[in-house]
Amino acid sequence: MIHLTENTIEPLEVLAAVQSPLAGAVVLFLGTTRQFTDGRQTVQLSYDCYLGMAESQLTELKNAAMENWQLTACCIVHRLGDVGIGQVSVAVAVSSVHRQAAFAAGEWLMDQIKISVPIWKQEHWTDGRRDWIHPQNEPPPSSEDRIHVE
Amino acid sequence: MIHLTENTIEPLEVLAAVQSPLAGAVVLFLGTTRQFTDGRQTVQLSYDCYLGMAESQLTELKNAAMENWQLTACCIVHRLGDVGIGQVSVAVAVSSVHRQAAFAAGEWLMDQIKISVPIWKQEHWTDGRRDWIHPQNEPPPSSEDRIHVE
Amino acid sequence: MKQTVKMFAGARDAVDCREIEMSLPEGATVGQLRELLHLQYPQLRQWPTFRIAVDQRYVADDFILLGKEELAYIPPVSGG
Amino acid sequence: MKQTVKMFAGARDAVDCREIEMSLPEGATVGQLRELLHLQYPQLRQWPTFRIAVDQRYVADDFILLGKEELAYIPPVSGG
Repeated sequence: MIHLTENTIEPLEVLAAVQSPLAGAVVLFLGTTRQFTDGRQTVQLSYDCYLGMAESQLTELKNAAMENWQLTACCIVHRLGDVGIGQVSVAVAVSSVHRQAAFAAGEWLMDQIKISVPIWKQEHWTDGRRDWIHPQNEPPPSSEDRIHVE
Repeated sequence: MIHLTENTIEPLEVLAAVQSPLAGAVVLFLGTTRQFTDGRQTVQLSYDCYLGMAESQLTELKNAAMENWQLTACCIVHRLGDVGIGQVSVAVAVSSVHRQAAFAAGEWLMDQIKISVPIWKQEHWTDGRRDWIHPQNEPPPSSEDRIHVE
Repeated sequence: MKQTVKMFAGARDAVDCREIEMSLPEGATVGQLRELLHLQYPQLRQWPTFRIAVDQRYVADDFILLGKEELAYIPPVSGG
Repeated sequence: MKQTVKMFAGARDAVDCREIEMSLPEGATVGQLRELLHLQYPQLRQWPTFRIAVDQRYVADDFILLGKEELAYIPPVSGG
């Protein structure tokens, strides 16, 4: 299941989507809104999203993980709009026969979500400023993505 | 929090024990009772335990993980007694500032639990037979643990 | 040919618009679109690693545009 | 000296007892206890990788027993 929502993410529902008597292992990852980043204090986050593409990218990632790790089930839910401190912004749950596959798939999915899914986070700082977060420290996925303008 | 219990494990309580506005990542692992193992069908599991030692071993593992990965919080709950198909037998939850630490600590804790914590599982098969599971395929933790009797 | 390009997050703020309209030569490639975007909107140069999505997929710079595609400017993402 | 050894899981079934009593020479090591266990209970040899816990901790074979420790026979574990 892939779901993008402006509502609170319920961990029990995400778990229920992957639990199965065929699985021996469930890994649930929750990304939660941190109060402090490099000493600065956050009031809340807002998420922007390219909706159709984000859904299709998440579905591709899910299918790739299901096949690569022979998962029993996989569920990804991402929050959109405003998210308060301590709230869940993303939930990834996977189930599998053995635990190694569940851990590996869960971690890979989170890595990929942060590289390729068109969702953006805006920090609302306590001083009233807002910053869209566009990480520059990671290399682009391929050399074609670089452009040189004089 | 370390807890050994004959009651149903509630994932929301385990999550609540580690969630914090200081954490950006929560990883929850659930071990669940599988219906099939190598083609044989399980009715339920029973767990035996060396209670005091299991608690102190789990506490040591928790403290080691907290320190090694600078976790925000860590909670381990293991079920004892009879556990039906699809039910949770073990829950490990960790929270941390960044996700890499949470995934690494969660996986390490599960590996260590399966190596060193004195808890044993008995499979109840559909044919009425019961087998205590004592894995032999893993090497002993040190050479002192081997004994040669003529 | 004229094509609109969807803008998101910081890039939307930078151009102050949800979509921008670009005039492209017939048979333009995505690489040409990238160069034109940075020429016409220098404020977008702050994201040298941006990507272009064509019909909701990332494509290579040699992808040739026909004029009816859904285009989007994808600055570095920060979901999760 | 006499010491009891707690038994668990399959090992408990194998000796049909929650604890067994062992007679050990004064100053016996854990290594000697291990050998005596396998001599007196050949059915325990099916777990060559068993461990001995002394006061709820795993110890090395050269650990010297004083006679008042809590001892347990730990066959390979299978929690989780």
